Amino acid sequence: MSTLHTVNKSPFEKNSLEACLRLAAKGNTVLFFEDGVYGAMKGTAVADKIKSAMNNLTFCALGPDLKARGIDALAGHAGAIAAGHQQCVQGGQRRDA
Amino acid sequence: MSTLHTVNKSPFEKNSLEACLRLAAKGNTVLFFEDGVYGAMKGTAVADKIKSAMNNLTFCALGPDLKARGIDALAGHAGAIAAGHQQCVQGGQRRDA
Amino acid sequence: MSSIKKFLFINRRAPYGTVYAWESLEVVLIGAAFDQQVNLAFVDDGVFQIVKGQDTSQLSTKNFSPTYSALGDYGVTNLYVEKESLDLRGLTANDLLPLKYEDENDNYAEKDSIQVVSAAALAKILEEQDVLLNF
Amino acid sequence: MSSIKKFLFINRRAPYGTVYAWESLEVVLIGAAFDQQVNLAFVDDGVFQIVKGQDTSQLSTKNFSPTYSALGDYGVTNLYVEKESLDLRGLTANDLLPLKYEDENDNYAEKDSIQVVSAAALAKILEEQDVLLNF
Amino acid sequence: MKLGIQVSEGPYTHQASLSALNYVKAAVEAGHEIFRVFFYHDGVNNGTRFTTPPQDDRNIVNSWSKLAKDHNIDLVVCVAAAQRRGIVDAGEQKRNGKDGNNIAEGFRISGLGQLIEACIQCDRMVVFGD
Amino acid sequence: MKLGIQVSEGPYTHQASLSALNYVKAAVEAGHEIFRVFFYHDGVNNGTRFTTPPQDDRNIVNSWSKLAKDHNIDLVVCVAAAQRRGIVDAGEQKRNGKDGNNIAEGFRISGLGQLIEACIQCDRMVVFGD
Repeated sequence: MSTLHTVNKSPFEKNSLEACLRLAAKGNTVLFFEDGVYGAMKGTAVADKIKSAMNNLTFCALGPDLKARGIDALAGHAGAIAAGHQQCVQGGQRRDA
Repeated sequence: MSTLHTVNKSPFEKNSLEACLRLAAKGNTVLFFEDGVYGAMKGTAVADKIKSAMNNLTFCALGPDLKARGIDALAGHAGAIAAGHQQCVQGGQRRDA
Repeated sequence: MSSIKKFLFINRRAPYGTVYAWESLEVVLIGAAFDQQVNLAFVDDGVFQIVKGQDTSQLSTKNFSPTYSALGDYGVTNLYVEKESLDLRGLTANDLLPLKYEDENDNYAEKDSIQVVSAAALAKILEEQDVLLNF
Repeated sequence: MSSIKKFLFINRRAPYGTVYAWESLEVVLIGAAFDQQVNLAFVDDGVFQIVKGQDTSQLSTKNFSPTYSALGDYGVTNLYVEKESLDLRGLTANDLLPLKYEDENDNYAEKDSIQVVSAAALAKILEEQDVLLNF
Repeated sequence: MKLGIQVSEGPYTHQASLSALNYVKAAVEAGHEIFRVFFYHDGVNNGTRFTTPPQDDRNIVNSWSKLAKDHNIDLVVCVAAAQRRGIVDAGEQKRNGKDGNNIAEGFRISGLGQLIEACIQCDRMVVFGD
Repeated sequence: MKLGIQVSEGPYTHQASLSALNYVKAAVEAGHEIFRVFFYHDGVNNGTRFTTPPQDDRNIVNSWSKLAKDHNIDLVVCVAAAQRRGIVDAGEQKRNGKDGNNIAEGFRISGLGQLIEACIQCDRMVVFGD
């Protein structure tokens, strides 16, 4: 079963996203949820970092968390798909970085 | 009364130190305490940032917090003076960034 | 000591991920009721608190962003937003709630509560305050 | 499913500022008692947990760093420390506690528990685990 | 699939407990088995019946109790973490000489072994926390 | 100097409450007046008498109670934050229909106005928190 990394902190506040990108192996998936969904926004200081990581990793973000923060329209560089709680369970969430 | 900024988070984990450096005015003092004392270590990725900020700001770190973490010997680029709780009170702590 | 103090509430956290933004707003409203001069700053992820279009209906949590629109009625009319924090997050003033107040001293003309200021300008504003509270 | 699982406890926080490091150690000790294969990783500020010379006598809080020395007796002998995290903090292996274990399979020879590994190597180790717990 | 859940933060300061609730609800709806929810660190604060959140806000403690009752889910509060933070059931009350207890319906207090057991028994362990 | 203190985190997860304790002790020794200590956010969790920390660890709740008694310091727990988190005194117990209370000796529950008043009255307000 492929590892699913979760990031629940804003990439502008904490180092969680950076650690995740460093420790995720090729083919892994990264799920943004809670304040982590700010990592899915376009045009930010971390957007390029994620774009280049997309060669190795798949990114998705939790839809209800994006909507709550009013950034569902601002989010979504290619590949960052909004997912519901239901999809999270099926996708197989396993917190590790 | 001159403003005293306090930083209680590690500069490697959170953005507290960066915000503090951005928002402190010339002549202000910055006190590192709790996990913030890691900002007082020599030879780290943030040490240069602090050295250049020393033109405008005074830095100090809480002695008991340095000792607890075993970094009292590793700390102290010029100007980062270890202070006790007593000195904190007299120096005038005022949390703002 | 003057009986009216200048308060600056510095909001640094994103909404919903933690409760700090909401519990800060509760203090702001009480502070305003005490007839103090209450000002707000939005720095770092705090700028996300006033992003428009928040919708918590799928999260079973309260959307408190409409409360910011009521601040003008409480006499809280200075909302400083740090430009550097907006820039880092790819945001502009257009992405923020259109927060207004009616100026009693100018025939109740509607004016913007939000002022986008540089870090250097905000540092000067900090120096002018009597009480700084971070949330 | 095999009855022995590979656990990796990933320690990411500095000691004392928060309780996570200490409460992680409590789980590690219990995990070892369950006869599982228990491994530890120290990443980000987690590397500060095993810096030598900790002295909390002026802080009225318990110095739990000696407990790491006991891990070998519990069969916890793989302590992976991420090199990138050490580098960023200006630390080397010499700044860390001299954590050892006695190798039952090698005539009880004393060996180092700490292995400094690159992020890329640690990413591979993560993939080999059954259970990952972050603290 | 058999799932184990760890909740590491209290009911209001962080979103973690709410995220865990939403996740568990979705997992149950999808037909997965929730082997156990283990409350550790500040997560133990989810297990007090003394909360009175505002009328217009969510009541997270009650949501956990209801979920446990409706789907027979095992909610375990870590005893060591609970002692440090003041979550008490009848047994702990007696053991530690307290004059009352505050455990909420559907929660029980037990040891860290319950977390390790969940990790061993479950196909997947999902942690919600800071 | 007249000092006001705010504590924003609980007694064990973050160092904040311990830092505040050490600061207040040093301030009292130096002859300053502590006008009030206000517990907000998770800080309200410092005010429960139900904690039983390990024998070899600090007992932060008792340290606050003792400090309050020895130096007549006003320890105020924010009512709104306390309701969300389950800190209850006799009055709150009655008002919210709870079957017990857990407030520790020397603490009282009151409104946010007590924080603003401290900001107005004190020469300096010092905040300890996350």
